[in-house]
Amino acid sequence: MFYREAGQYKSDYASDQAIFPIRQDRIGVLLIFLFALLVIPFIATNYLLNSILVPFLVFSIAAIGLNILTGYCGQVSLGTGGFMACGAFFTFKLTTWMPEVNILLIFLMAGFGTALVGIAFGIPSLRIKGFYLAIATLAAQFFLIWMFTQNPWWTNYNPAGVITAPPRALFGNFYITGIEATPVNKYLFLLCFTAALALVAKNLVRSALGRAWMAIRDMDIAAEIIGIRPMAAKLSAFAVSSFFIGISGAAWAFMYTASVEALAFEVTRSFQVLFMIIIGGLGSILGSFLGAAFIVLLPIALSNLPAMVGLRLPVDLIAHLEFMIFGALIVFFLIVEPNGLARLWQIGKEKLRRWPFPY
Amino acid sequence: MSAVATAAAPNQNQQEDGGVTQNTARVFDEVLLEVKDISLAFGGVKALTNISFDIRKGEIRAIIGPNGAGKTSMLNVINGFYHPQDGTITYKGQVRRKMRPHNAAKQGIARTFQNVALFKGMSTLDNIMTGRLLKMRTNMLLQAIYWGPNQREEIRHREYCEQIIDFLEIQAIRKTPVGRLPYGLQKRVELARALAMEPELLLLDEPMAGMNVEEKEDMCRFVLDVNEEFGTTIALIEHDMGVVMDISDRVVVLDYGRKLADGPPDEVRRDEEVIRAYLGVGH
Amino acid sequence: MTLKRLLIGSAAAALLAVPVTATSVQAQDEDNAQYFPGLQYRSGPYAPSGIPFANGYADYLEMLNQRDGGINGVSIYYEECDTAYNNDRGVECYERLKDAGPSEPAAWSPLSTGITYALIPRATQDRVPLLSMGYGRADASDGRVFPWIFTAPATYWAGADALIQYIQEEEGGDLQGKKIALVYHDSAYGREPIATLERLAEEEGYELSLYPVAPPGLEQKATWLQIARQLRPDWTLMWGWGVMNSTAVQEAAAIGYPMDRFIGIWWSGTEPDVRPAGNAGTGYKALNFHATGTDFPAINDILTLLYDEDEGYGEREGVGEVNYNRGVLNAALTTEAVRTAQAEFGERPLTGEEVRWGFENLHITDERWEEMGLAGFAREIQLSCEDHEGGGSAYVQQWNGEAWEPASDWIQPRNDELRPAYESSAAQYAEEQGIELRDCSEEM
Amino acid sequence: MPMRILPWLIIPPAAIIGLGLLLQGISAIDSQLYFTWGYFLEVLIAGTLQGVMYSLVALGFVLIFKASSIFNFAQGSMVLFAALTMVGLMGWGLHWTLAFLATAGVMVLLAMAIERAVLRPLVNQPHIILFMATIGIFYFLDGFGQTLWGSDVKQLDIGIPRTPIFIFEETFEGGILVNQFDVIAALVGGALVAILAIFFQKTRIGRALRAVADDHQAALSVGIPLKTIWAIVWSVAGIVALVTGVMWGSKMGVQFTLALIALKALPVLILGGLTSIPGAIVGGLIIGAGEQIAEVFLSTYIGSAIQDWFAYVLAMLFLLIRPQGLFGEKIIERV
Repeated sequence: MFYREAGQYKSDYASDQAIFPIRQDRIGVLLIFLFALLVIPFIATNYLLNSILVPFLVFSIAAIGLNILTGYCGQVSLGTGGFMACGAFFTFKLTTWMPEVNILLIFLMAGFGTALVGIAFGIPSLRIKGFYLAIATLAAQFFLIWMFTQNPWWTNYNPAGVITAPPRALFGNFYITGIEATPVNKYLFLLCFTAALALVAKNLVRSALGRAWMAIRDMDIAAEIIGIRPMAAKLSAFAVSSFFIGISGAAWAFMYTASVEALAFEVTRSFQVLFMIIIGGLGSILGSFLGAAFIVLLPIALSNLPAMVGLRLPVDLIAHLEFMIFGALIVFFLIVEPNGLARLWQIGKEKLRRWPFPY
Repeated sequence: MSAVATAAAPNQNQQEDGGVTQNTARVFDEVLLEVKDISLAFGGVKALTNISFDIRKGEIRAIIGPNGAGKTSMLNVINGFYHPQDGTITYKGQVRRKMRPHNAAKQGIARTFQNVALFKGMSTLDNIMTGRLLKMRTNMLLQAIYWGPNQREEIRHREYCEQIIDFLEIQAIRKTPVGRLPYGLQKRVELARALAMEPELLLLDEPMAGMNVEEKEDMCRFVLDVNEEFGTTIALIEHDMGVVMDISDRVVVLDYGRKLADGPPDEVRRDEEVIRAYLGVGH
Repeated sequence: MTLKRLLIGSAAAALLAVPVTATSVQAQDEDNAQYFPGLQYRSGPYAPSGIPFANGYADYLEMLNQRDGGINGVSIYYEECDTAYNNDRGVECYERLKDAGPSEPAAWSPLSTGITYALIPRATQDRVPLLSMGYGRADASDGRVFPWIFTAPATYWAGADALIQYIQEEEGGDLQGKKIALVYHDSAYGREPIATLERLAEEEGYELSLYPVAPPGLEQKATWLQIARQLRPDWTLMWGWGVMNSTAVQEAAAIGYPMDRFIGIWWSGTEPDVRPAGNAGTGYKALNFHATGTDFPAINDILTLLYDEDEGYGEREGVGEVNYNRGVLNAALTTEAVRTAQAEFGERPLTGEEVRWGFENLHITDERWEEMGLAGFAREIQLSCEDHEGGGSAYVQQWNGEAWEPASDWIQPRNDELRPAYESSAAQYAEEQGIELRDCSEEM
Repeated sequence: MPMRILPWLIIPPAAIIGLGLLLQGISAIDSQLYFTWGYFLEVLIAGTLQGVMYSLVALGFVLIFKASSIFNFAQGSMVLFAALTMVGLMGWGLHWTLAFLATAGVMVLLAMAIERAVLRPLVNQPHIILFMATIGIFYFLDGFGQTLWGSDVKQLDIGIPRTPIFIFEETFEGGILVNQFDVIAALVGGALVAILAIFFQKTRIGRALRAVADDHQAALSVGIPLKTIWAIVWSVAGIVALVTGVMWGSKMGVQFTLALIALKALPVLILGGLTSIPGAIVGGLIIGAGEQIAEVFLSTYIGSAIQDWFAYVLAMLFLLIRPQGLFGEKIIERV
């Protein structure tokens, strides 16, 4: 009833090209953001903040990054874990080298560093396509992890090869990493940071660059014939994608687990992020969020659910069942809606628009 | 040149008669593109053998021939997708070295495809906007910020695309994903995308294939209008002889990768060899 | 067993809302219960090692509940979470279990060096002790920098030292010019001993060669070709875990490396490590810091109270195996710390801070071990504010094809050398993290 | 498939000798590098035999990809599942041959179930979706196998000897060590390939499978039912998985990590081409030998534990030269 766009006329192209052209959407998103910003910090438990919301936000950044590469530019990558590791270790090196530089700046610098690595490993994409490329990106994955494992320089010669986040404040006493960082601080910082990054991603994909990526994805030959240089388009997608993924890796290491060894970014991490974008929806920023939420929440829900309904199962059985249900759900979702949760959401909105008069 | 300067062009003579007009006595002197002794082979199979012809500025040039004659290969050579083993291409007075298709696009060659090559995951408008990519100048950072120079540029180009949309009468499908459009409309969107590039030379690969009579008439009208109003040189491949004879200024006939004839439609129509190879023998 | 699992599995898979088996040791009286969270892994690539440990840990607690009604009448509430030996799941489990019990957690034991690293700042902030028993950061033995972390009864550095001492003795005292290879799990865990071994190499004059194995450790062919056919070392040490151990033993056997010159750390000396190799594994050695077998009254209590009633966590045959007994030891150390703290603070559920006091004042003498029904199970342990390791001695055991049997006496590591190493490493950590050293003279 | 024999007789030995000479040269300059021809051959043989094991896994991928263009990520967990089931059945007292046959039956049932529950509803979806679905199957089977059979290490002993033997003792000092188990595994792998080759060339179903591989539409139009074909090809892949599982499982015990060997097969696949059975074999041998040689001889210079990525980088470099893999079909782009 209330979800109507009737009467909202766009009188200029600027409003027609807005991210949320429908007023109700704009209001809704704003409300959600304000709720997340102003209400959640006061009502959420530390468990919710630390173990659900923080990883959700971190993964959202990674999923947006991979979605740019895979969903928008059509280049399937299984190297996400390796690029996350780049972000984490670059951040560690930079912030221990220059402790006085603001951590936000360090994150961004690490992101740019990862972008360069992404470009280097994106070069094969100029010749290799499809599954072959997907497998070739595994080379990046394994090589990067090996590099961070084998060279003690990356961990400042920590005997165990583990980096631990030193305490860093965003400003004044507002610590966001290290022991003094409270879950609320981490959450608030990540929330704003993620929102800003998502906005950047959305802006890119609705501008010239995004159209070039999508053109390459949909038909690379035709794209080249209308003047898109495949090299520039693909490598820029690798760069932007790696930038996001690098930042998410840094946030993972510094704000979620707070201490990390390279193994935390092994190939299962890559698959995890890939699931997120496929389940969430390829080529959709919203889908990246939905997918991240789904993948973060599902295992937690699955392992908490039996206890909630009073069922006491052995933990190993829960772990195995979790695998089974996870696998079955993936298949189920693919059968029901191959275009992901974002598409389901869209269909839901269409229905809502017509409700209660479906014709 | 900024896009704004040319932005006003397409709309001016909209009121002119939209019917198919006969172009017989037009004369064109300036050579825009000249192919000379082009030979192309895949492995052992010869696709083109010693083809030479030219395309003059402002004309509508048709390339005809039976299936497998090498027409599409010829277009692929012109816009750099295939690299001929032999021969030269002179474009705007310059002999061209090996080049990639995007260079061709940069120099003002646009084309459409036999099997529609639209970006299926994008809307009509976005597809047409991709045609403007070469004209867009803001860098990645400004695009990331969006508001400001980038938005202004987006709107400027949007305006240009909207004019093409009006010109081709596809306003209603602006926001529709092209994958959902019927074939005839897809062809039209593809033409729109090519026009958005403001090409000097427009290569059309069977623009009317698979269309009904009405759609064909529309398409003919668009082709002629483009030629007249924008002064765009057009090279087109078409099977429908009626259309070819009606709208083209000169015709080149290929068969089995060789050139059979070249000249105004009337002349070609009377050519013995052409009749034998193509027109005469019913198929 | 498989049939039972099959039934459980299919029943649960059908999601029948019927309680299947109890997963947690249920306290009879939740108000007067001490909470023991269990970060275990019964799934994932390291489950074969994690399951027996988890069983031993849980069985011991359950046995105390049944036999004594808990610790001094304060019953034990035990809740498990499966980490799959995965760091971020470990963190999630920690956060989830943290507030899930009737009291503050007594102590954490994640059985993973990686998870330990991740939990050190958390446990420190939450003020709950973390007992990384024979794993984790060796320098956490310095209680001034790591007030909440305990490494009793031994660290990897102590283990490395003990191994070198053992080799020295076998070689007749002189290691000059000897070649020693280290095969290690290429992770935080496997890299821990390298610094110590390198330091000792300088002192003792042996030549150390390093062979990292990428986790999980299935690929060791090249490693063993290099060791057995190229380097031909006098001794080979191993820091392996899970499937890496059994693969190493098999590859070593397949290439004809002499088994009695191949020694693993305590995590590489369990039954599943040698059994798959069959007879080829006979003669393989490993370090250990506790006894094996069921020949202890306390473990007999577990058998009679739990397994005779079919209430045990695992299978009867598993009781007394290395990893099982290690789980028992971990549980015993934690419960003893709680007991010690109860003597100070009263017989009630304690806070983490109180349990830490218990740990720092823990003193298990041989007599106390006997009272616990674990005479000779482990050595005397005494912890203090500075010293969170409290001993560090270990012995070498050897696989005879059927069971592990002791092959040496207890070896006391050279603490006068280890202690400064702990302290300097801990000091570096303190500096990085901006931690102020705790003044132990001010504590009781 | 036109394959000229002569290059195959010349190139591999030449490459091996060339590589050996190169390493010998390096070791002459740099004494850090340990090199003897005996040792080199030993590593090479060990690597090649290991490579056969990779080929076995890769073979399962190729079979399914060839017939249905599905990149079956679940092959690894099918290996694990098959091995777990077989060990489980042996635990009930069955002789290993009986257990093998029974497990083969289980794998056929599994294939039918997958075709029914996953593939059929997803027919005509893009490849990436089907690929994702197989990852779903991967997780499901992983959990399912372990729910049924538990996750502790199980021994799988079918009586293959493991003692090392030494050959050419008079030619090389100390002889060349060869592991009997690996030799037998290689023979089993070879036999399996031969059986598959006969199956594909000589039987009616085999020919139908090849027809489908060449052209789905054409195969359908001459009345080859796609559903049946899929079920059959998944069954065959399941049986290949079983053989793989038996060989890997008896080598290092049956447990969870077995599923991860799929990752070892991927570089083999890109090297050999996704659609070529000989490619899987040759690719496996090259990757197996290449990574062992790299690990043993290169680790002096760039560090140890390089096996994991070396295979991928080797395959990727190769791919840059030949984007369709060693035996893959050349892709001609058209518009």
